[in-house]
Amino acid sequence: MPRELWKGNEAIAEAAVRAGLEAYFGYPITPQTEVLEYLSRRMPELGRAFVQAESELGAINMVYGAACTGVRVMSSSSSPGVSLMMEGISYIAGTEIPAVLVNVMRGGPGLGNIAPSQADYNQAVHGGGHGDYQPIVLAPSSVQEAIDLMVMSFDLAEKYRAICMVILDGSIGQMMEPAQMPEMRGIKRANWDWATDGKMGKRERRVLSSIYLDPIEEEKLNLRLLKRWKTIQRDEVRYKEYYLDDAEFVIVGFGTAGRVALSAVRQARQKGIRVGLLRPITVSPFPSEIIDQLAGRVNGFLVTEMNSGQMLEDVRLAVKGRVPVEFYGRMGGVVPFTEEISHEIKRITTSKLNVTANPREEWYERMVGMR
Amino acid sequence: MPRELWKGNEAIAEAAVRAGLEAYFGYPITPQTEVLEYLSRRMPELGRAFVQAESELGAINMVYGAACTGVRVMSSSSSPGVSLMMEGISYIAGTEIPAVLVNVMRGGPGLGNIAPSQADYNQAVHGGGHGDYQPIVLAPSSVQEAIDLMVMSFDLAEKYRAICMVILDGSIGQMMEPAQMPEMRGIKRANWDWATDGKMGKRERRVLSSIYLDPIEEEKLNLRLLKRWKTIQRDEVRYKEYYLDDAEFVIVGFGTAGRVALSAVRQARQKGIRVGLLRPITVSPFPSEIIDQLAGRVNGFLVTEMNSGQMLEDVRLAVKGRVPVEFYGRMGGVVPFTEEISHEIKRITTSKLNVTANPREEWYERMVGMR
Amino acid sequence: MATTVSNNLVYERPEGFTETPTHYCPGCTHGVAHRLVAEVLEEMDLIDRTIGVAPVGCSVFAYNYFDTDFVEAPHGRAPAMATGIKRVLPDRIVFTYQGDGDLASIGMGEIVHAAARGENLTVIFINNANYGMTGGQMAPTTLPGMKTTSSPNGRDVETQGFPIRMAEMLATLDGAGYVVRRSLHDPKNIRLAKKAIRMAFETQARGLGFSMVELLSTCPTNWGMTPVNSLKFVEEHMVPAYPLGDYKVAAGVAQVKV
Amino acid sequence: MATTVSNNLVYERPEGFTETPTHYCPGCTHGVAHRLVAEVLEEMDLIDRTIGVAPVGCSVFAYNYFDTDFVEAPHGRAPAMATGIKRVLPDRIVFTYQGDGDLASIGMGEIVHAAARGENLTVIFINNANYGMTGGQMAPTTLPGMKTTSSPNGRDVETQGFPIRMAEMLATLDGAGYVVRRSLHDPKNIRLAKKAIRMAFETQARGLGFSMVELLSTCPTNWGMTPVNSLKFVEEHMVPAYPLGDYKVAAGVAQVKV
Amino acid sequence: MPAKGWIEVSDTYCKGCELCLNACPQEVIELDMSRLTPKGYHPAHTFKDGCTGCAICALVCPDAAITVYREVTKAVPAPA
Amino acid sequence: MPAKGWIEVSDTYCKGCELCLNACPQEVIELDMSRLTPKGYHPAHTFKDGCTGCAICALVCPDAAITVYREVTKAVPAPA
Amino acid sequence: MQKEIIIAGFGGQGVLFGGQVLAYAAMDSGMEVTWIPSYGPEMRGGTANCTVIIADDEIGSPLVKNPPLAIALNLPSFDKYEETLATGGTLIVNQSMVDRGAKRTDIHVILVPCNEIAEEIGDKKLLNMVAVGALLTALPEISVKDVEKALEGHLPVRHKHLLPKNYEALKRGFEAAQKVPA
Amino acid sequence: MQKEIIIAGFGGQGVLFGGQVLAYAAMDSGMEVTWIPSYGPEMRGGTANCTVIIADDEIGSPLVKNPPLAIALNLPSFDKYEETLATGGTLIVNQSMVDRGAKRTDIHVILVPCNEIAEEIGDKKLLNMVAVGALLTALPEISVKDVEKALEGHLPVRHKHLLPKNYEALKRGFEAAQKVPA
Ligand SMILES: Cc1ncc(C[n+]2csc(CCOP(=O)(O)OP(=O)(O)O)c2C)c(N)n1
Ligand SMILES: Cc1ncc(C[n+]2csc(CCOP(=O)(O)OP(=O)(O)O)c2C)c(N)n1
Ligand code: SF4
Ligand code: SF4
Ligand code: SF4
Ligand code: SF4
Repeated sequence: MPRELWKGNEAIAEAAVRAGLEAYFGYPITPQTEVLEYLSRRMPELGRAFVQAESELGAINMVYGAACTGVRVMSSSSSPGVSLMMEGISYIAGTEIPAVLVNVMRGGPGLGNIAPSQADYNQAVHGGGHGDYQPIVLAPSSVQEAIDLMVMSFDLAEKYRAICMVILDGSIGQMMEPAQMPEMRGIKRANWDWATDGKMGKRERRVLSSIYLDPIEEEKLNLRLLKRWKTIQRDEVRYKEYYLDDAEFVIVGFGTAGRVALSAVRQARQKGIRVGLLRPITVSPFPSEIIDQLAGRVNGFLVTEMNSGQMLEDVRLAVKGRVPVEFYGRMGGVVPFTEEISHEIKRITTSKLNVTANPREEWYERMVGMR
Repeated sequence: MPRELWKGNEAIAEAAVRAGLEAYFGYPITPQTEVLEYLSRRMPELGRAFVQAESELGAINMVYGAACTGVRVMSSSSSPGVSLMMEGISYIAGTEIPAVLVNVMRGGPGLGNIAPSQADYNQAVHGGGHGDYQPIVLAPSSVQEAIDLMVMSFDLAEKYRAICMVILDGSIGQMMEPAQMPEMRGIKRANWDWATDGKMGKRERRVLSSIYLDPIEEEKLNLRLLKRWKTIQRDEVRYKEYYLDDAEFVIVGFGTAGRVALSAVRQARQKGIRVGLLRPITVSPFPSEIIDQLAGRVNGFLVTEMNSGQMLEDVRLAVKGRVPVEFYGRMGGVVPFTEEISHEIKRITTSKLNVTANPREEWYERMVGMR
Repeated sequence: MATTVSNNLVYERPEGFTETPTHYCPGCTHGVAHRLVAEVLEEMDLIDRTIGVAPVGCSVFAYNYFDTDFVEAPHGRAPAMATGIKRVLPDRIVFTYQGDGDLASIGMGEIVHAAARGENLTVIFINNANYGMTGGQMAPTTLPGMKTTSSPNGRDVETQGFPIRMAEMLATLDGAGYVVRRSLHDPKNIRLAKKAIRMAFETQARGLGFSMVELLSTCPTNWGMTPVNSLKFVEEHMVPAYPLGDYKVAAGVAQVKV
Repeated sequence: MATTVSNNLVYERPEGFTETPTHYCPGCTHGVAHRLVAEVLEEMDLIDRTIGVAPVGCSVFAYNYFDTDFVEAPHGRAPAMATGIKRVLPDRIVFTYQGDGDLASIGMGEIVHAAARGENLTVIFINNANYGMTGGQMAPTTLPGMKTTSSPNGRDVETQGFPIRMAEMLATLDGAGYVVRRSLHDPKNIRLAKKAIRMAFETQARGLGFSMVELLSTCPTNWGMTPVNSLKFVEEHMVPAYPLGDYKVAAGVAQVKV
Repeated sequence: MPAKGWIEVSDTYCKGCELCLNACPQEVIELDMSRLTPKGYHPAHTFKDGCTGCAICALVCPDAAITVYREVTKAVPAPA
Repeated sequence: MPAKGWIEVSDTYCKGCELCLNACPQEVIELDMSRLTPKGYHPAHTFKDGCTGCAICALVCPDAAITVYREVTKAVPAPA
Repeated sequence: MQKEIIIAGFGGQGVLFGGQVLAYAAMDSGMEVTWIPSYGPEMRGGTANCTVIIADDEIGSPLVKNPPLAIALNLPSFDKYEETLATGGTLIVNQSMVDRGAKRTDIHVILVPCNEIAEEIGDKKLLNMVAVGALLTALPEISVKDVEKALEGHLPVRHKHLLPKNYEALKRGFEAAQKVPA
Repeated sequence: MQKEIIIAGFGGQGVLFGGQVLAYAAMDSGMEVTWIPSYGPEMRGGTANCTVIIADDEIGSPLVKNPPLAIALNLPSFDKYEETLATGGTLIVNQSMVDRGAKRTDIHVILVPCNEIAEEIGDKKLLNMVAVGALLTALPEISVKDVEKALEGHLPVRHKHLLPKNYEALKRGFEAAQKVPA
């Protein structure tokens, strides 16, 4: 496949189509709308299902229904719309069926704005829906990666009968980059032994539900989900390392924040500063192990996010107070400039850091100091 | 006020009334329905507003509207219903207005069952809605405490123009205990300088919204919320200590899990085992400081929850790997018996613990081993 | 002149059912509605290619009773789930079975839009004027003045609103192919109800769009009446408030003969 | 015989407005609807005790233009927010201003139930047959065959459903006091629209229940037409699909003279 | 002479709701107070002759507990 | 003789949408191509006599940009 | 002091109210108490049970695995709680509904024909009070008088006229239990 | 090598497409490239801008605070980017829409009358291509030929007939910029 210039939102839409997407259900919302608009043309022309749902609530439950039949199905939205999907997401998790969701995150809370944000990390990673469940969450930082992860998301969802959510900050949805599309996979319906697609004279009836009236039975489901999760944590963690071999300090950032950090790291390297970058690609399962290892040999971490420090806590959990973990975040749709991260690198590499201090509070003080 | 035998759900309803609740909006769901049923009789008889909404989505937005006028207002629900409130909750947080919510948690994910659970801890504490915000979350462990916290929730919500959520596991909603009601506070409308209750010839027009189209303005809101949160963390942390003075091991549990732990701790003490209990009353803000201090002097922690280990991570963040943190949880609506916790106390006080192991995974292995 | 005597089976439990006895309270006409659906699916030979969508409500366990594939929807979302299924498997028969809290309260958006889109689905709508499963709270269909656990002094239309007549409302939508109301309070009406259910599934089988049969049903337990008196209540109070009849029979459907 | 000449002010910008110029596209009749509401509030002397509820849609910033208190609702939930406000402040005038995506799509449940409960609110419903703010996607009100960014080949009723006529649908509810449809495409209809808006607020002021005025409106930008041609489009295509008229005028309301 | 029929009521399904006795035109059904089903209900049964096999009881039974039979009489020529 | 009137069009509000010129019965309004408002629009103005002050332009204006005046003529007895 | 009591039987046998009466009596005599029903699945039809805990200090777990005291008003409950009762505990069994005697010898099983006694008194419904009365023989912390006061204080007004019969049921149950050789 | 370019102007001046053409040219000649628009608030009416970054290695931040290269098609953009341009950078300004010269002396400001040139060519809309052509004088990594190829390859078919005029616009812009004494 040749490299083409793709806009992030349209790229993930086409990638999903090539991965064998059979049905899309969605509702317009900026900065995600191009996904829906693209598929409103593309799906019918392939004779596949496209429905503009009455709402995100409708969309997630259409996804739920279609997913029960075992086909590849997805929905996409942006922050407020995704909040409306929380009940449905919890049901899908409790029913142990595969579903793919996309959140092109915008500034919040509330209506907020439509600028790029990463403030839905906790909602996606630590379960915005009720009950114990864990979705797989992928965080691309470029259009090409968005395409690749979009395709992978369907395989992962099916492999683990789990929800796979791709979270992009708005800028990745809106930007254009050269990228290669995968070959058209076309529709091949695996016949799952769980799908409720009608007996059709071939088998006993099947039921899919998330009810376990007896707590002991529900607990068995919870344990089943935990069992899968252990496998996922063992086999599916993905991240990218930059300049880590000799790094004394490690920056951790995903998505656009990770890209910006890369620019800053390069500049620092030119100045001979031994700093590296760890960019989580799966934020759930989280790459705790590599961070744990790094914590054993580096002098400190700098977590950078486009939120108030959400992934930060997962990094701190992995570091366990062995070395300082510092934080720099921008919120509300502000995308940090390279200079800001460079400035932070300078700060952490030149000043004496405090292992016991709370990085979020220190950062807050610096932020308000700035103003 | 004399001690009366109160059922948890009716007790919080009456407590809210006495705290000056002016409007209730809710939707039936087990095991919370008695709150709605009680108020469907009580509110009209006091000439106050009661509406059985068309859904939890309707209810939370009715709360949003009424809260904008500055009166004391609340809604209550249980897990799946609360998931439907996530968009509204995020809007209310972004609009900086007070609102009180109750979640009588049940087994999940999905439809699950109606047995007692604590599996919505993450959703409540770490933000199930989109964007950066933090609600105050109170977790009573008895009917009397539920009454007291219910009253307090309105004061806290108003003091910080924030959401205050009271989370009860179903058993506290369903159980009866002797309790004292506070005096009837009656309606006194504070005239807030932010409430949109009509100009009425007295002032300039007011607008309440969660939009900040300019990211820089949105970031200012985020910083404002963080500023309040720092005050809340400083002033509003509440917990109860049992036998901590000379404790070598500390159990951490909230709500019913905390009560069960108390029984086990008492039994252990009778055997001369130096174990104590820390029962968080505010799970958000979380009592990290006391845990931090304890971590400096005890040999280990045991976190016990009616979920798969959600508060556990907050404890680990405070302990920072200095001493072992062990976990014991039951899921899906199962309430642990005292014997189970006693058994865990025996285990941690007699066996060699591993600081570096992941408590959740160790616990999982023990759980499946059990079966 | 001698005679021989042979025995004919006049009626037996439909094949559309599993063996499982229902969990419904004695005399609850949810059971009658179930039976009629099972009989129709059997008569139309659809059991094998039918996928049912259960609601949240007393009929949450409907999936235990029909011998077809089944899924269980979040409260009120059955029409959306059914849409998802039907759009990817258009040749299957998909039906939802919903109570009045499920369909007319929390699920209002989903049912209206499924009808407006003309989704090729069949909806069995049980109107029993209250929320049975959660212990008899007021539903949008609760009659004015009717006492429920959330309208303890009787539904006050001024503060608690007026009953919603779903069939009449959905009939205003162009996507609706067949929308009628029937009752389950006596043999005659039960026969008419079955005819309507048959028509609804015929509508779907022929791809003629959205079909819904609203059924007036009893809730002896929460109404606090005997099953027999509950039937009387339906006849005397519910039928007048919810007139039986055909509210939308699209041209194409009108030609269907059963 | 001499004459004196004096000047009379015939029309000026209503006091119900703030100074802020609107962000609407040139010629968008959202502006006309705003003006009519502002004029009515001024004429009825209600500005001081009115609380408006803005939707999510192009009119999300309505709160910048009316000189009254205002709140901004989540997409589709304005009627629920308005209910919350009105229930605690029954003597205030509360109105929502909603687009057709907001009211007829995502907000279907809230609007139907506000009407069914007979909430004493006024709803100004702008039907412009598409989602303006997000760039012109299909709305439930989009005409059959109409091209939008999410119905690129024209709305196919078979797969994308049929237009919903909200006024007709809500008129079936007993809680509805005054439900009418008007258009903004020419001076005569603008005058009629203003009369209707007046009636709607009178209905609320007198506590006669739920009132809604559906207004056929233009979206020159996303329709890709000049403002003038957009008016023609409304007259030639939308009015026939959405007949103007009074769909529900409760007895009490019928007696109101304005 | 009216058609002769009879019914079988399944103990597994009958809940003693009395809808069948209420509906039976021949009034030949009652609850059997001498017996309890495994679920603890007094099941319905015909307590006297007269069942015509009209199946109205089955039509109203919410639990599909009733099976209905009807006796069919055919004349046959006597052997020579 | 027809009533005489005139209009003032506010540069702050007018967006040059042309709805008023389209509606004006006297056809005396056009866009002033010689001027741009601060927002960059060519504002409406009356380009010839004949405005009767009927205010139809104001009625259709989406931006409440037009103020309308009408001249009122009263007869007075001539001084003795 | 802390004592746990489980009362179990069919729905309709007055299981929950029986427990509440004990809870009221304990509260009125200044003790701590918790009452918690089994709710949910078991609710509609089937068996019901509730756990009452009385103590003179803050009560921890509201549930108990091996109660020292229990009332079984029907056979399934007899089967279940004879198994789980704590050694040395006392189990009051409604003889009218069971067709067998005790299996365990390390607990006191007291069989009382609650239905018959209640019917003798003239109100079938009072079988729960008979059982409660019987239980009091093994619960010195609460006297029959305490329970009578509790009934007087907390029985809904419309049932007040039933007080005498309730008292009698308690008394008869208490006596019946005493007669049984321990 | 990495170069950042910002193109800014009124909506309708072809700002976004101008940037895309550069992006296509860079991609076709095998470089890495990112194109990102300002979206949202500024979208409806008002000004638009996009950032194009070309590099021969993985690109980090898609945004830049102080670009070395920029095109300002109107006065507000001129004001804004003259301020933020990196020292030594080059700013192409659409002379037709500005009434002032450069203030800074540490950057190259090249004034090109894009509107007039475009009108001479006979298509007002091509002012963006004139500006792009001018920019190329400061962007050796991309030749006029590269951009011509990009246009040929990526201009929607229905616009293909406009290719010659586009080429001319590029050429004229390039020449105009060269004439300006650096
Ligand atoms: C989101 C959500 N809200 C509320 C509930 C609780 N709930 C379960 S069933 C039900 C109402 C059932 O009433 P109806 O739909 O009329 O059916 P019926 O039980 O009367 O047959 C409610 C409110 C739930 N399960 N999920
Ligand atoms: C939950 C949610 N979903 C989607 C959106 C995105 N959104 C904003 S406005 C809008 C539609 C507006 O269309 P309409 O209501 O017809 O009003 P108009 O803009 O046409 O006046 C949508 C889908 C949102 N803000 N929130
Ligand atoms: S509660 Fe009512 S509706 Fe539900 S099964 Fe019982 S009788 Fe039927
Ligand atoms: S997009 Fe359409 S509806 Fe929105 S302001 Fe512009 S013209 Fe009006
Ligand atoms: S109707 Fe059915 S369930 Fe009811 S008594 Fe008769 S046989 Fe039994
Ligand atoms: S109608 Fe109003 S906005 Fe439009 S051109 Fe005339 S004066 Fe200007």
